[in-house]
Amino acid sequence: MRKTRERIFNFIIKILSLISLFLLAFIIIFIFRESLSFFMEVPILKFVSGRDWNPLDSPDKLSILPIIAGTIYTSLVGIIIALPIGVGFSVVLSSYTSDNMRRIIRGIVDILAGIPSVVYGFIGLLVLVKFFEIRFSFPTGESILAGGIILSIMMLPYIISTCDESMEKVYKEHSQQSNALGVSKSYMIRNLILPKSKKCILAAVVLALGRGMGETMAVMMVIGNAPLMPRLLDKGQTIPSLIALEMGMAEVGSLHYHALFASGFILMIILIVINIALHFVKLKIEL
Amino acid sequence: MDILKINNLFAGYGDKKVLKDVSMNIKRNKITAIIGPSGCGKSTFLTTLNRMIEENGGNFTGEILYKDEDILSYEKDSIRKNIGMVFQKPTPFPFSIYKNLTYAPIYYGITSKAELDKIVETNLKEAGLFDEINKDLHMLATKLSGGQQQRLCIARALTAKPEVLLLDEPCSALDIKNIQNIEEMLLRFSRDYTIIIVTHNLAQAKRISDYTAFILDGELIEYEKTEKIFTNPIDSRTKEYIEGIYG
Amino acid sequence: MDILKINNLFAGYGDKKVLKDVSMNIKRNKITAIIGPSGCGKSTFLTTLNRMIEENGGNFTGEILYKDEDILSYEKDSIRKNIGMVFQKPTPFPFSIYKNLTYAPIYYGITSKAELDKIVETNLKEAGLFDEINKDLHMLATKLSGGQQQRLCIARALTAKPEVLLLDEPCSALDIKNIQNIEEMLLRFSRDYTIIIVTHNLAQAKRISDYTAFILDGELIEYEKTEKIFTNPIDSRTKEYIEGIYG
Amino acid sequence: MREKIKDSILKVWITICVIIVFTIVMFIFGYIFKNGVGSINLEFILSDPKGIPIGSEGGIFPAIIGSLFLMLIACILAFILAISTSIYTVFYCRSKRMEGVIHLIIQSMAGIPSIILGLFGYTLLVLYLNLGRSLLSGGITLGIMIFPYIQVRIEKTLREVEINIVEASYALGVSKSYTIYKLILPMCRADIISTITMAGGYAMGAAAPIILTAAVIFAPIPKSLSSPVMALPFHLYILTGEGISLEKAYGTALVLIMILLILNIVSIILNMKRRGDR
Amino acid sequence: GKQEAGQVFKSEITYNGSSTLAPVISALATEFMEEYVTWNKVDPDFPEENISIYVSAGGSGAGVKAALEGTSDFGMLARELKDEEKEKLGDIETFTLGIDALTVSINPQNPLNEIKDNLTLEEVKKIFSGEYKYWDDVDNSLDHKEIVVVIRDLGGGAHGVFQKKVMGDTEVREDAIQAPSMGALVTKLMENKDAIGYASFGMVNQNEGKIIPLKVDGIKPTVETIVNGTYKISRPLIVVKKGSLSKEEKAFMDMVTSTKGSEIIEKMGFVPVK
Ligand SMILES: Nc1ncnc2c1ncn2[C@@H]1O[C@H](COP(=O)(O)OP(=O)(O)OP(=O)(O)O)[C@@H](O)[C@H]1O
Ligand SMILES: Nc1ncnc2c1ncn2[C@@H]1O[C@H](COP(=O)(O)OP(=O)(O)OP(=O)(O)O)[C@@H](O)[C@H]1O
Ligand SMILES: [Mg+2]
Ligand SMILES: [Mg+2]
Ligand SMILES: O=P([O-])([O-])[O-]
Repeated sequence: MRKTRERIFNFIIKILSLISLFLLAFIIIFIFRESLSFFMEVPILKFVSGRDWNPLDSPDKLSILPIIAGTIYTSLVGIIIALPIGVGFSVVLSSYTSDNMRRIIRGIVDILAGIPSVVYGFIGLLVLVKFFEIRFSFPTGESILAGGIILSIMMLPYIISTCDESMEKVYKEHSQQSNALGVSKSYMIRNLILPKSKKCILAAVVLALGRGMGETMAVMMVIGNAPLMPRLLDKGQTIPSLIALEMGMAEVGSLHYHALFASGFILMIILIVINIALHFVKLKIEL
Repeated sequence: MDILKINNLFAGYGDKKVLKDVSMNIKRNKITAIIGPSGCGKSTFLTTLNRMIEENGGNFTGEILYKDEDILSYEKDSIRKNIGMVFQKPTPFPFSIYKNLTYAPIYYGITSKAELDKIVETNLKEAGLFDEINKDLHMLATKLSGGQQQRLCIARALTAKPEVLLLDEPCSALDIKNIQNIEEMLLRFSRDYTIIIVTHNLAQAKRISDYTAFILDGELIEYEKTEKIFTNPIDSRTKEYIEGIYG
Repeated sequence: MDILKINNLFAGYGDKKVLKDVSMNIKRNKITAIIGPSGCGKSTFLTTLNRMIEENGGNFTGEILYKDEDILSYEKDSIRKNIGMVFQKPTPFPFSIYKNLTYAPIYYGITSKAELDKIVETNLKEAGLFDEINKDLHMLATKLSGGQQQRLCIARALTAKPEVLLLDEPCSALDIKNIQNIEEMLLRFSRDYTIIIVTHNLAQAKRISDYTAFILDGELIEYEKTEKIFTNPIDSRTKEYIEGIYG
Repeated sequence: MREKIKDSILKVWITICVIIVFTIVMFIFGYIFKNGVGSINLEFILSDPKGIPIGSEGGIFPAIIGSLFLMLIACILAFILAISTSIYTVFYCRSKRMEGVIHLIIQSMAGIPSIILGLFGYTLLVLYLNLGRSLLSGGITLGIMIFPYIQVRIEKTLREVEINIVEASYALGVSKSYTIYKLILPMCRADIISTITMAGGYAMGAAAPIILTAAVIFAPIPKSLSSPVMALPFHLYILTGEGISLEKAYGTALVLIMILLILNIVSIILNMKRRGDR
Repeated sequence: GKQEAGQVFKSEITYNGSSTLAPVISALATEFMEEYVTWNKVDPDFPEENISIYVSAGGSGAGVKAALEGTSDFGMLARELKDEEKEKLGDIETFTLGIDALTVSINPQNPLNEIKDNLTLEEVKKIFSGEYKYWDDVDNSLDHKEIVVVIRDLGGGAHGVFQKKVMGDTEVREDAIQAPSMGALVTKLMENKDAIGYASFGMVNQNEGKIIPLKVDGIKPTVETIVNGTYKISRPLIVVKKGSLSKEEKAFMDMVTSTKGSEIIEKMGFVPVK
């Protein structure tokens, strides 16, 4: 009786895990399948190295180098802004606050993750973009920078929640020892907590980068969506915003439609490559 | 000469009183053992001496004089520099051995590579570790064996150049060999340092200490030359404890 | 009568050999103490007896007979049911006291409320806890004091109705009062159970055990009536250990 | 001396970080509050959208209910899958490499644009499985979206369970499944709940995955799993996208944030209670 | 029910497609459901079941997709059906409900507003193609400030119309801002003094005074000029059905195409087709 129950439990766990993994593999296959017919017509190399995107024109004009660059650029700007802020904030949370305080602050920061991207986009458009236009008299405030800033805000809760728990652990484990040596708290943060948190900071980067590169609506509303080679203060375009922008209108089954899937596929490949790369960096750090 | 003078010390955590009216003087360059049943306040006593108790949410009243000055009149950092501490569980920082040992010196302003190298070498030698791990200075300290880790932690405490060294059950997780190593080291140290060691191992206290203090339920029951305490204790409770009536 | 017979037991973790050729028989309804310096393999020995060693990544060769049958011929679950274990650090589950004590019985198929209540009551009484916490059965077990937690863990081990009870330094984190409580309890138990206790406290071994085994570096040096071992050990190492030469 | 300067730089840096984060949080909450509070009243919360174009008057009640239902389905689905996968990787999976592959797949998933998940949901659920544009299809799609997020965090929680306690359970002679089900999961309950609330918030705020799979401009409170639903983020999307009513859009956003706030408070309280218990 | 043989009665009708048209149909549907509640009140032949009409908005392309794949009963488009699409759909019924014009609009604070209310088609083309980069290229008296061109997504219906009717073979300047929705485009025009873009006629009417539509070649976009075709930059609002309508679908579409439908379409700012 107990044995059977045990067996059933094991079976269910395994089946459900298998289902989730299959589901995920399925999505990857789905995207690949939808992109395949495009890649038959436009070679993948040309697709990722060409600079023109005009879906109304010939297949020659379907290539996304500037958009790939824009995606990476925007996410990088987001990370570069969000990482120091998020890490700094996590340090404070882990080393300077009481347990209850930390929990409350973390809860509030987590709400940032639940605000719909449309709302971020709108605030970005009405506040940030406007601010650039008035303050710096840009002709238009829509820019990679604006996209990066909005993204950085959206990344913050992910970075903070990934880092501060691990930092808290390091703090609890070593603070006594460090104090007993008579060194200051900030010395400990600089020489112990931060170096020891490299790995979790890296994990935060992975998570935030995934989030940032996949973000659609918010970026779409503040980046200008012009498929130019990206420059910080100029308009740009990202793959998810391209897809969201044009998918609704693209004629089903057309080359354009499949091209959009193809760009989604490329995005996924980029993410997987980044993930694998960071995975190895992580292994290195462990040593 | 008395390096530490403790007068009417009361200590506790929040409402909980742990130490009750402890007064004793610690002799310079001697080994003082603190014994007593679990929970009697031995660790609390140690952490009070270098004000680590404040970090654990505790507090104390009464007077503690370090070199005849109130420890409250020193900066927290500097009292901890002078009164080093080693904990029961060895917890090296997750860096290389070298970095573990330069952690404090760099903070105290030493920057020259040669000087740092020298500090690492001297202290490893002091802790009797130098020959064992000389070649692997850049190995991760957490990979050392338990006993080596404990000795490394002691060496690390020495890098801050303390005058007093507090040890909280430094041998409880170790095996015979390591215990012997550490005991030898402590005996060697007593030339240069004042040592206060908490131990639940009476045999150990007997072997290495010059003075022994017996604490029971937060009260200092007896504080005497070790020989005397183990052969001819005054208080009957001390006698009972030593004879193994309590744990 | 011998409830456990151990023949040529070797045990270790991966490449690391810990126990070397240990052979001994455990007497039914007696208290057997295992003593020896830290790291000598006491815990490893206990965990081998109920095959918990496999959970820790260890393995063993040799023969262990429980009631004259090889423990490998029992199911893992059932050998652990028969040979219960209590660890050094009290590990109550973070549930109510009641739930801690019904955890195993429910697994073994007891569902009636009345029966469960009965089990809780009996075992709490056995562990001498019933009067203390009778009213608070639905209080969180983690809120109990250290000694109460340890006694609860013992009561919990009893709920699986073991015949043998392994205790790994059950008193090392406790104070005098609790140690006394637990010792009394163990003495009471020896009517119904076979007890094997690991302790670093020689006085404790002397006080409560019928037989004592001294392990050094994974080897069983001496195994004798407790009286005999403490008054007239055969092996010189045993003598040295008991006289406090080693830690 | 140099160390003192470095210490000061660090202090300045972390102070700035705290100021920035608090400013951002206050600003975003404040901005939405300021712009949205005007349109919030009981009628807005409790009545159907009205007016021409629809949504320019009236309330958002069906959207609130719709969103809550979508979140519920998404959370249940994602939870079941995530908990199984986590249990598998933590307690059953013996090969490190297999674990690596699982992690890689799951992390790659986390970055797929939500609109593509929407299309996937549409193709698989609406088209092939013929579930229709419905609460169920949308909930499943959102569930797939939050799955990686929940999985990563639950796995982390499970790995942090004290090994001593688990061993104590094995020592009682009970099986692994009983230990997981009766001991480990209850111990992690609060953490799991707080993870789910957070992920639920994320699901509730996502518009793209439900545009093709569930959301409609107007629908009464759903009667069954196969009814299409209104949803807050989609409502927001239509209100802003077609410029129907910005005021109502901010109101909608504010309601959404308040719901998230309530969910988070509940989860924080659960968490605190548990720690208090220890 | 006295349904025709082989046809099962469905109390549910679903729409998907253009987000421009979706609020219109949705408004009509709400009205219809409120008026009749159950089908038997629409027609005594119908069973007594609650009327459910669901409108969703995934864009014109999604409308065609949904109609084609049968996941929706009707598709909504804010553009002409393309030939390939017609081919794929096969047998269809289409209803043109109204026309949406694209007005070339600017911010009321744009100085251009004070000197002229008209641009020639050629000027519009030059502005959008980037040949005129600064406002003083359009008229010397204006400031030397960059023109901010706002368009909809290149692959979309609105842009398709603009491309065909205004730009011809000339490409729109590469760095034009592509707004993700008409709402965003209009918001941009309202927020940026130097912006110019093709706002939907419906949106202009909803935001009177906040954005200013210009005449093109002297023709002001009004209901008349749009209906009679003199104002050229316009697109149809279409509903398509694959195959033929069931009775209940017809009942609703009758209402959509009735005067009442036209009124609502007009109220939304679009131009109804009578
Ligand atoms: N941080 C703390 N907060 C509250 N109470 C504490 C804290 N640390 C210790 N205590 C309590 O103070 C009392 C004395 O503890 P202390 O650690 O000093 O005992 P000890 O003599 O070192 O015991 P052991 O031999 O077990 O280490 C105990 O009752 C303990 O529960
Ligand atoms: N899980 C494990 N994996 C590898 N080695 C282990 C493991 N557990 C114990 N050991 C090693 O086995 C040896 C014996 O350990 P054991 O825990 O049995 O000692 P012990 O006699 O119980 O010591 P103590 O009195 O300190 O508890 C030690 O050298 C220890 O490092
Ligand atoms: Mg202590
Ligand atoms: Mg042990
Ligand atoms: O959604 P559209 O109206 O732009 O097709």
